[in-house]
Amino acid sequence: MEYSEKVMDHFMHPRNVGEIEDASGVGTVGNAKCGDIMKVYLKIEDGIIQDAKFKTFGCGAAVATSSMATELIKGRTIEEALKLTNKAVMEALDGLPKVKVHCSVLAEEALRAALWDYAKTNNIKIEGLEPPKEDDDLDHHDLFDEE
Amino acid sequence: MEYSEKVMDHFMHPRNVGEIEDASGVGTVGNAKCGDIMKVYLKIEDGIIQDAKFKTFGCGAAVATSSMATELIKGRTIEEALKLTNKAVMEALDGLPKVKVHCSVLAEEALRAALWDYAKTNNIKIEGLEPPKEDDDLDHHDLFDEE
Amino acid sequence: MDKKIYFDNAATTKVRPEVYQEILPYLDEMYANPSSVYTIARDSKKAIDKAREQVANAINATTREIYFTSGGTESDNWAIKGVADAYKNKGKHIITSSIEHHAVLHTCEYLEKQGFKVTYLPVDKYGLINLEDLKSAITDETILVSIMFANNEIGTIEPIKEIGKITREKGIIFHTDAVQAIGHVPIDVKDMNIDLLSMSGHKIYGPKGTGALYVRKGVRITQFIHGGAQEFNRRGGTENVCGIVGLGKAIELATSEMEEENKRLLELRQTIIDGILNTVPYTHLNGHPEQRLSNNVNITFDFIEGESILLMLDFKGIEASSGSACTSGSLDPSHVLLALGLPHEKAHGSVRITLGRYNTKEEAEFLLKELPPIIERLRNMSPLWEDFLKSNK
Amino acid sequence: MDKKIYFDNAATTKVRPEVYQEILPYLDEMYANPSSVYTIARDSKKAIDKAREQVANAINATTREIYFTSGGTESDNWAIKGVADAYKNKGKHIITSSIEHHAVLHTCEYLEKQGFKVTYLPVDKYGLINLEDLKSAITDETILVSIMFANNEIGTIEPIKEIGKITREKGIIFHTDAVQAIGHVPIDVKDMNIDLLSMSGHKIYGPKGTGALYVRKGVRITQFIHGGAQEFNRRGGTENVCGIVGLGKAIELATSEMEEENKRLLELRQTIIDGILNTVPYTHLNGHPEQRLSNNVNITFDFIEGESILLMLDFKGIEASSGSACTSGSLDPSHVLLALGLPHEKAHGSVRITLGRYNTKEEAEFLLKELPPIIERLRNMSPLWEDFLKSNK
Ligand SMILES: Cc1ncc(COP(=O)(O)O)c(C=O)c1O
Ligand SMILES: Cc1ncc(COP(=O)(O)O)c(C=O)c1O
Repeated sequence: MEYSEKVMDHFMHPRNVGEIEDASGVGTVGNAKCGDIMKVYLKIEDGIIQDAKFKTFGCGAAVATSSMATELIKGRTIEEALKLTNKAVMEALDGLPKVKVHCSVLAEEALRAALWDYAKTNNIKIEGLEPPKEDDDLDHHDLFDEE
Repeated sequence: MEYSEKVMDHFMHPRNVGEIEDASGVGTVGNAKCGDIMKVYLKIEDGIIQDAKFKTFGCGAAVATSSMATELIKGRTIEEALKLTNKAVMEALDGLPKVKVHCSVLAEEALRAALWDYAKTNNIKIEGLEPPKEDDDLDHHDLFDEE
Repeated sequence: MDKKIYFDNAATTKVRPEVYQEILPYLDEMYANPSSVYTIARDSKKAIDKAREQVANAINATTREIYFTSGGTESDNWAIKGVADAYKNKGKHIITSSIEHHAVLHTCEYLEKQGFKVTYLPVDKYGLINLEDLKSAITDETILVSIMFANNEIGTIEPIKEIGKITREKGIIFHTDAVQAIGHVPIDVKDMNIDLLSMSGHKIYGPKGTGALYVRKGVRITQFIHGGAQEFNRRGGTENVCGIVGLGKAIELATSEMEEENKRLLELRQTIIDGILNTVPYTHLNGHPEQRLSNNVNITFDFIEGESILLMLDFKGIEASSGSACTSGSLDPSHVLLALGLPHEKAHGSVRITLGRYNTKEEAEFLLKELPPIIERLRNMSPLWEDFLKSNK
Repeated sequence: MDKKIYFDNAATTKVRPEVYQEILPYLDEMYANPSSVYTIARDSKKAIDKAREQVANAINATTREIYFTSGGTESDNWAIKGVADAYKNKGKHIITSSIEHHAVLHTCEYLEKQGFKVTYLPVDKYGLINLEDLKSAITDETILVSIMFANNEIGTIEPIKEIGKITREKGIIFHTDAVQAIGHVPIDVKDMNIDLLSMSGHKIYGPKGTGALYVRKGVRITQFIHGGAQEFNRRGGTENVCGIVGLGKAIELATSEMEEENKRLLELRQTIIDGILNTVPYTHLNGHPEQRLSNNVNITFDFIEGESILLMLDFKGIEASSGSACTSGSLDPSHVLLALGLPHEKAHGSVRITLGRYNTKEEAEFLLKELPPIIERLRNMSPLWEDFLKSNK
């Protein structure tokens, strides 16, 4: 396992760990079978993400991507947040080992799940936002097993 | 390959190398396919082996067993010479590696072939002496290949 | 502590100085090919003969029954594939357990694709197979039983002698993967009725890439690596002389020092197990409490994930391993922990600490001091812990 | 000369100091298992990555195409059995040559027992296969051609690029055993259309028990040693880190110094060949006069047997090998020499002298001085020589 310094920094000193009591939206993705569960809390006001927090059960990369993803969307508009891809999270972390790419996907999905929750609660429609998948288990399996 | 000191001594300083011009009996055994050919010359007078010489194409053990076998029968009666077994030759050499046991068999056979030649030439019958096998090729093959 | 603390001795060990010293000449001046005829080649050959004797003595076998290989994995592959091929006309059924090392499991899965039938015996919550299960799994078609001597993750020691009794009575070949047991448990292949036994060098302070397979005289086995006449015509390839010498020395030392070293390790092991279970809540010992390797600690920390624990331990200079499969490419946690009945999240949250001859009491105490705050910190980050606390309110 | 003169570099070589130095840390402090997660394991992993790059560069492959093994023999076994299994639905015919190393020949013989059909191409008196023979041996059933790059006994270099052209055109997999060629002949797997290539460490001043297999991306191959996820999930077993590091360094040095070293060896080789043929009557060079390895001398001495020559050379401190099979258990002489058409007694009377980086001109001269009296002495002991002299009278 070889993590970049950035990943190790965000793992050892994760930003935005915690809960938001009166969150505008909360999203949980992943499952214990995969070994990664991410929960993202968002505080949204006037279409702007005022605050973001997370809790993560998972490996070093899972914690680091949660930390980086929440960091990247704080202060952004919903539209900007929607544009955040797992690739952008990875790049901001100076890359991830191949077997850990799925963690960045999970971070992206956790964010979208929280936004979906916000939209549902407030009965609004966010352009381009899909409902979170029920169980994305199969998506992430055997990414590594070539041929 | 691990030869005893005795074997190495008889290989590096073989006794009785050569021919006997007016030999009473000459025997050749082995073949090039096996990698060993032994030729034994005997000088027999009054039923006693007065002299023995050999020529050998073969490995270290082949030379050493030829040397030892000729040495052991010089001065002996025909009956005594007939009792010389390959085991006795091996023991006199402090043993042979397993894959070389066939060389001592060959030495015994060369001796008997020479005695047979002597008996035939002189039209006498030597009790307990069998005619030499025509081609003992198959006898010695794959001694090592267990199972 | 400035120094690293190595608590992963089941993964591999440091070559010990006695072995290192014995090896060096064979990496240097004593380089002759043991198959050659000239004088210096005899030294290489003698060195191999000596190592074969050391290995044979360690398990009460004869030298003619010991074959050197490139490691525990090759030994397992050869044993299982070799026996399967040699006896396939008698039957095509193999019995193994669900907690074997991948060297055994993946080999069995491969044989399934080749038309063999494999029964994977379940284990109880301690990781023990049930002898009645074994007996009733045996059919007329069964040719081989392969059950590991001791498990590499949870340290559970299987009832090898009892298995040997059953298989010998039924006339079935018995192979055991003893890679983790060698040097920790007394092994007597005759007394235990073991037909084949796999060993590895690098778990007992020998070099990596060395192993041996014991094959009882009389057991047929198809060759696995075809080539030259090395290893009694049974395993081709120029001998890894230096590795073989190291394996021989390592196994000799490991068995001769076993009793004393086990005492020391047992104490250390118990200090760590009790220390963790008593100070950190929601922790559980995996594997059998007594019938376990003297060097194995395996503990589940509820609500958190193993790799995270390892990384934080690593930051403190402590090196261990986990049942979380984050590194292996697959996302499934350890098949061993799952076989014990652990749910996925508990399997993901397990940490293995395996002790060795260089570990000290001070190191154990350092671990016990550093671990609790790490666990707390990770739990505070965990949504599962949050859920648990809320549901308990 | 007091010192031993080692003229058996095709059998094995001494680990060179640069390799030895590079290896040592991995036998000592850098012992971590490369699969582990903690910091120190990264050093082991990086060391393997570096070695993989060194090997890949040596033959113009990519790192993803290089798999480490326990030696040339395992590489040959894996290549041939692995391809045979992966493509058996396409066909069950394999083509090889009659002068391959036993690692290839015995593997093919094993596959014949498993229902494959194998064609063993003959060679001409120099040991070269005939390309027309190859073409006409190919059928719709042919899945694999395995022809060695250079022969270990007679040094003949086969027309690899031409073979690669034929097999690629026909869509047949091409494996070559390059154990003796590496470091002596430039190898470019892309340019030569090679699909699989076997290497070994201990023939190029690297450690014994190390090898590699190149498998071109896109070629299917069934796993041979099942187990952990090492080697891109293709070859289980804890990595022989020290061996792998040594192989990488050895192959890098061998290829970078090849041109210069070949010049030196060629001169030495020619001195010896000419020296023997010109001073000892009834001698013949075996193998191709030009298309041969720069380090190989193989000569038949009529009327006498090889082991005897070796023993007498050994007595003078000169170490060489022979085509006589006295040591191998079988009594048949070298299958390679027989395949050239040599009668048994000539095959038994051949001596192989293989040069290496530590051999000097002085050593060659010493050999040329010591050899003729040995030959004369043995001939005087030989009944074949006696017969020859008598028949010529
Ligand atoms: C129980 C068990 N079997 C087999 C192996 C494989 O041994 P090696 O790494 O020598 O191939 C290991 C260790 O990796 C093991 O713990
Ligand atoms: C041509 C050839 N192939 C294969 C091998 C086997 O290699 P190893 O000794 O590394 O198993 C050798 C040497 O023994 C060889 O010369």
